[in-house]
Amino acid sequence: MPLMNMVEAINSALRLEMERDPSMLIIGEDVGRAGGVFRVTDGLQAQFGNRRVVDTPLAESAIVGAAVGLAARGLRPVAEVQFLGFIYETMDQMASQAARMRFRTAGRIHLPMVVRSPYGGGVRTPELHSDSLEGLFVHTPGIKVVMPSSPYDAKGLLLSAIRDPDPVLYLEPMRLYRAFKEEVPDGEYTVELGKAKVVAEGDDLTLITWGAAAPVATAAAAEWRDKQGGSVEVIDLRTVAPMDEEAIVRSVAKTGRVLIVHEAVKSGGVGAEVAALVSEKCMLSLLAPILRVTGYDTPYPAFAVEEDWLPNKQRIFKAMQELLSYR
Amino acid sequence: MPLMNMVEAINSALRLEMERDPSMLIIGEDVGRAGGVFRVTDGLQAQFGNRRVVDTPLAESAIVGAAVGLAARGLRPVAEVQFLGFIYETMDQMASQAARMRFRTAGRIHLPMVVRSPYGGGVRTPELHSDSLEGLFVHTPGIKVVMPSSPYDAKGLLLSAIRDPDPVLYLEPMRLYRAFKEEVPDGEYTVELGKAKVVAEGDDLTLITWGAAAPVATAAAAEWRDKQGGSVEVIDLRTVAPMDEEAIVRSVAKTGRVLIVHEAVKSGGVGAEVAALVSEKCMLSLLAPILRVTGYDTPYPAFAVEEDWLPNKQRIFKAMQELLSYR
Amino acid sequence: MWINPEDLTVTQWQVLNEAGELVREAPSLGHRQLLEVYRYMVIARAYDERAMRLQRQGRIGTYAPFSGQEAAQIGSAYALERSDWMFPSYREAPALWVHGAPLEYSLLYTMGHVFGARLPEGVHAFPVQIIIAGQATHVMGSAWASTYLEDKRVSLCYLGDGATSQGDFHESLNFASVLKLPAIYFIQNNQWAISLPRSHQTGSATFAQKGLAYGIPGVQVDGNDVLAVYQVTMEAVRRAREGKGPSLIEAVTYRNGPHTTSDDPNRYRSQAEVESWKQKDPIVRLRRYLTGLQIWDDEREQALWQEAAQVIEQVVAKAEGVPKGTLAESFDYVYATPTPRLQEQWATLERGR
Amino acid sequence: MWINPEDLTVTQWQVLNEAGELVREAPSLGHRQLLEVYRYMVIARAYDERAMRLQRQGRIGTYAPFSGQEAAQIGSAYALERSDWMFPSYREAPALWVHGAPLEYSLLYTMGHVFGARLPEGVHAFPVQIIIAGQATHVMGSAWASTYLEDKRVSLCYLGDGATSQGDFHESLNFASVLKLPAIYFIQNNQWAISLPRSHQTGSATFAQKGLAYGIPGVQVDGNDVLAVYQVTMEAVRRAREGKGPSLIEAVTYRNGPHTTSDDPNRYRSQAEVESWKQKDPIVRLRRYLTGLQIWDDEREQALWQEAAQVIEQVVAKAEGVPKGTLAESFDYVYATPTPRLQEQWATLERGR
Ligand SMILES: Cc1ncc(C[n+]2csc(CCOP(=O)(O)OP(=O)(O)O)c2C)c(N)n1
Ligand SMILES: Cc1ncc(C[n+]2csc(CCOP(=O)(O)OP(=O)(O)O)c2C)c(N)n1
Ligand SMILES: [Mg+2]
Ligand SMILES: [Mg+2]
Repeated sequence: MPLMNMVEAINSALRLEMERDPSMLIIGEDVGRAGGVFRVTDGLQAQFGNRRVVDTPLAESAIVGAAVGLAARGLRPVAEVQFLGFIYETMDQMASQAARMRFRTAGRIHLPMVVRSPYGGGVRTPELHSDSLEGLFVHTPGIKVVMPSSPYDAKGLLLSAIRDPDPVLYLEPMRLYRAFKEEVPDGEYTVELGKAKVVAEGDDLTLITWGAAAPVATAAAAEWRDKQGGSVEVIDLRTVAPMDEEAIVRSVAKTGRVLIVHEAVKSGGVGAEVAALVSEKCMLSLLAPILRVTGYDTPYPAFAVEEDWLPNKQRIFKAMQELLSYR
Repeated sequence: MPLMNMVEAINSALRLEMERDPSMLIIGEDVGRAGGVFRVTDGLQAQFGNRRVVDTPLAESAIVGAAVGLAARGLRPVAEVQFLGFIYETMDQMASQAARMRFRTAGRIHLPMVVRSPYGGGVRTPELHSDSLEGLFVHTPGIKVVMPSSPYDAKGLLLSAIRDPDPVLYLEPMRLYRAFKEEVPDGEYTVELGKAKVVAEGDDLTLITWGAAAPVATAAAAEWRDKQGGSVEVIDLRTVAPMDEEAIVRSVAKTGRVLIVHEAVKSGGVGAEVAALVSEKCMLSLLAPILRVTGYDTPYPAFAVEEDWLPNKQRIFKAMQELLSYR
Repeated sequence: MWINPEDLTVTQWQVLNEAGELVREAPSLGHRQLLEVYRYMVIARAYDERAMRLQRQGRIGTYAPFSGQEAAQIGSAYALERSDWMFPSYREAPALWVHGAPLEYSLLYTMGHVFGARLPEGVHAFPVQIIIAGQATHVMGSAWASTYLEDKRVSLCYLGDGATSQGDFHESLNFASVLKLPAIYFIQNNQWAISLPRSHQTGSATFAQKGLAYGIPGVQVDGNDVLAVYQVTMEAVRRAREGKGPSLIEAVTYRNGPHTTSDDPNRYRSQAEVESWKQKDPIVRLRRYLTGLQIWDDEREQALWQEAAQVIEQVVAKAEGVPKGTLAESFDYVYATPTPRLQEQWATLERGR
Repeated sequence: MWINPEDLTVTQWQVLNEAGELVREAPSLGHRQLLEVYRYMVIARAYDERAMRLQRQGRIGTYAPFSGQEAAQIGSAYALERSDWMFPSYREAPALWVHGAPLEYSLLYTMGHVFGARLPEGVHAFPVQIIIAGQATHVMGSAWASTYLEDKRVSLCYLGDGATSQGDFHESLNFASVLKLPAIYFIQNNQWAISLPRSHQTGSATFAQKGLAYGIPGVQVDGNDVLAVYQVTMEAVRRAREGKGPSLIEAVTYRNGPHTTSDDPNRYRSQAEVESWKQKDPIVRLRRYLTGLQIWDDEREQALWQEAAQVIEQVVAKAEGVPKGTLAESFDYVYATPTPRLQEQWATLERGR
């Protein structure tokens, strides 16, 4: 099996599905000629032509609105929003339109569309290029939100997302685009939406994470095990809406201690929903407070200090310590 | 003291502050000549002229963007978004611009501006006129979110909001506009932002609520006490960002049981943040799971069935029952 | 050196004057078609009046009347094939009806039915759009789909004068022009956006000229002249089908009634203004023309209004006969397959929490 | 009956041709001013080149070069009073500098400093705007404030060709026209929005004509002709100060370099195109004019570039000398007073979680 980084894996998924499904098209700013600002769509316009890979004018609301119209007419648009910070521009089209069309029309119109967007910090970008905004959409019924953390998952989840009959927001952690390679099948395969992955099994503590934060959290857990010997179960949600509640509840029933690690700001983030879920469903198992290691409650800061803002090993260790020593 | 309903109380606050502060102006769709679709700004253009109460063209992003420019130049704009469902149109201006300007400029520019918006269900409106979207802004550092549930609070909180040096989203529950009157001073007074109100004291259970849901929850708690004799403490948050954590923690330490009641959809709502807070800070006091009675995880439904969707007494009773019988 | 907006002159296109006389050649509509159009207009008017009463009786919710705008809506909708796609706002019951959606569907919507925005299979239209100009990007996406599929269908959306101020209007016209899409932007300039008069909605002298910002042909038409409306829309349709790109039509018309049943227009406009527009009534005008053609008379007029009353009676009966749907049912339409959390909530709903 | 965009002709305004010869009367700038403008342009160019090197050395982050656009930026900024308000995008270091912000501030921004977007007190400008066209509504709000305060100040914003596609651009121009605000929308049409050429950005022949959609006077000017840019901006400023409302200026220019240091323009544009624009270089053009006026020669040219190198050296030293700030400090700028939760987080930050 070839080794791919995440950019290659996503590109492969897009290419395979474009080959398979003539109703799929890719639209967005700079996705064609330039192959995307991160080269994620590199080579696709050359292969499929500018009818199917379309560079649009600079207007995010129209990009998502166009996808609504295209999808309603039976096509499968995969739209790109260049950075997730710009998704605010599309909130009406995402939340009032895309998310509600099936509900509004009681099933008469549904929208098989994907909006892809790079997000997350740690790559020294200017303002509004590093924000994690999945929380807005977890509060938006009708949208699914997928956040892969590895090349293998990225490809399989994207193929599922494109084939899904409903709108999917597919978020790509920039920092992981080229961070590492892993074995990824050349051909097509899918990873089911809404299913978490147990990255590491353990008995003492459940660490719940996703997307950009997952490798950081997983590495911290591994190092902790090596150094301290405790056993931490790591769950990578992969899809934050819908959330794999069963996986969470099953693990917490076993460990009784919960640490949530995400990159978005803390207040009102998806971590809050995970904590709320656990505190509703796992009361009898809980042995310690539910802790969150997240971005702080400030806007994403200037990149000179971003590493201090992001969840890191040190902060995760402190929280694990606190949880495991809690009696 | 005169009796006022919420519309009168808000109108009174706007009028008093317009009289006091010549740098304040009111802008929005239909706020002038028509006095607002709910008559909240009735009579203000007649009193202050169309220089200070301005009917704008139909464009929410520009309304909020204008407020940013006006506030940066030392004025105090109070902008209206006609229904909260349309706030999605302003998300970029709210979240990327208004919320971040102080942070972006490290204090050089700050924005004393208010965005008012009616919200909430139960009044048989068309689609997108009934949504509760405070959750989006609790996840947006830099914005304060105020949600009064009574005429007295509405007036005092609005005066605080207008005088606050930072952007405030001020949400007005439509259903409560004319639901009841209470004594409200004619003159000015403020209710501090970020401070919850203990509506009823009690020892057995803490019911946390705000805005449109507060009267429903409060009435349910009162009826429960009368019928079942238990004692429920009801906390009306009044401001959901920043949240009065101290009031919550203090109460839960006493009762050990928590019920959260809000109108927004459940997943990822402000209730999740409250639950997360409690599960982090009150672990040792908790005697039962944390429950939420909220809107379901669907878009706000057609009004023929909205009463089934909204939190109601029956659902609140069931949850209280569950909590109080939990061992 | 400056492009001065004042140098631009735009003349309004008219075919029938207020007296119902031709001021230029009529579009090629046979008598049968003219009578069909008139029937649509009269029944629409009767529906609107009935709906206003239903609202006052509490049998429907907030209602947005369209009286005065029948020519604009019906003239334009009549220029479409049923296979074309229509994107209405919330005031287009007549247009949707002409396009194939039975009138009771519009009534269901105002009743707040769970299925109130589900148009029947085979009707190529989006449902009522509440967000002002939200449909403007959808019409563009749909037109894009037609280009992609090479299906020669046209996509037409209705917008109000107020809707032209929204960013989505702009973004969409720009896309449609760059991509040369078969989209038609039909603006009903009914002079008011709730309480905001057209003069405060934009600084441009016409809405038609906004096409110049995108390289899109625009036209201002007398929106109370159904023949003129039909004619310009047919041209836009032809251009779209021939692959020549989008068009912008401004139909100058008037909303006779309140913005919605919750609105009190006396707060912002004069009775004199309302009266002056009554002189331009689109139905009266077409009736005069038909009378002049000697294919219409008082007797037929009476009979038509009677028919209208019956039709509307049936529409109301049908709509009121539809079970309103349950919240539990609507759980099926959040996603193709309810999520586990929705399933759980559905169960608690059934159990009463 | 249709308003045909092809009937509109727009001619570009020029004062200096490529040879640096006057093609019409020059605006009233004395020699001292001409030399000052030239000095700004040369030092800006030197800054841009140096910044590109700093980026390659890893001393600053992503950088958006402006070489080629000096005339557009400096000519327009020079037409403002310091008390006027400026709203830049992310490519306007020269304009901000002319308006009073020391160059090192722009450098700090690209260094990702905590204080990188805090302009000094007394500089009437918004910071770098990352959201395309976000500043378009702010300039309108600021112009509105000037009308409200009757302070006769003008508010000018810079936008790219790509920015004109955004909804905020449209909404803002419409407001400014209706409210007759002293706002100037200055579009640098540098032919590209990252990889999208101007021909795919809009279907209109010029950006200047977009003013017709709002009833706003528009002009297309040779953006590499600093005299022409200054002249039209002065007219727009005058109009604004006289209470005559907003203006739209399209300056036709070119971005010589990549979009940013992360961009590879070879993927989307030809070297031939880049070369052809070098013939129109704004600095060369003004130098020729000054030489023709006999107020410039090779010796002065050399001395100026030497001065530029020194100035830039100091700018870099200053910027690199500023402590980068800490995350903890930035907690003070979320709200006027940190919330209890922020205070708590600040404490955990200090403790390392
Ligand atoms: C985004 C948005 N903003 C505001 C409203 C509230 N609203 C409903 S109709 C209306 C006026 C619309 O005017 P116009 O576009 O001229 O259409 P008309 O009602 O005249 O048909 C307003 C402001 C809305 N529905 N959506
Ligand atoms: C809302 C938004 N969408 C997309 C981007 C990404 N982006 C940054 S610059 C740019 C192109 C801008 O082109 P133009 O307006 O012509 O300005 P120029 O870069 O040529 O100065 C894009 C797409 C952004 N910053 N903001
Ligand atoms: Mg209107
Ligand atoms: Mg450009």
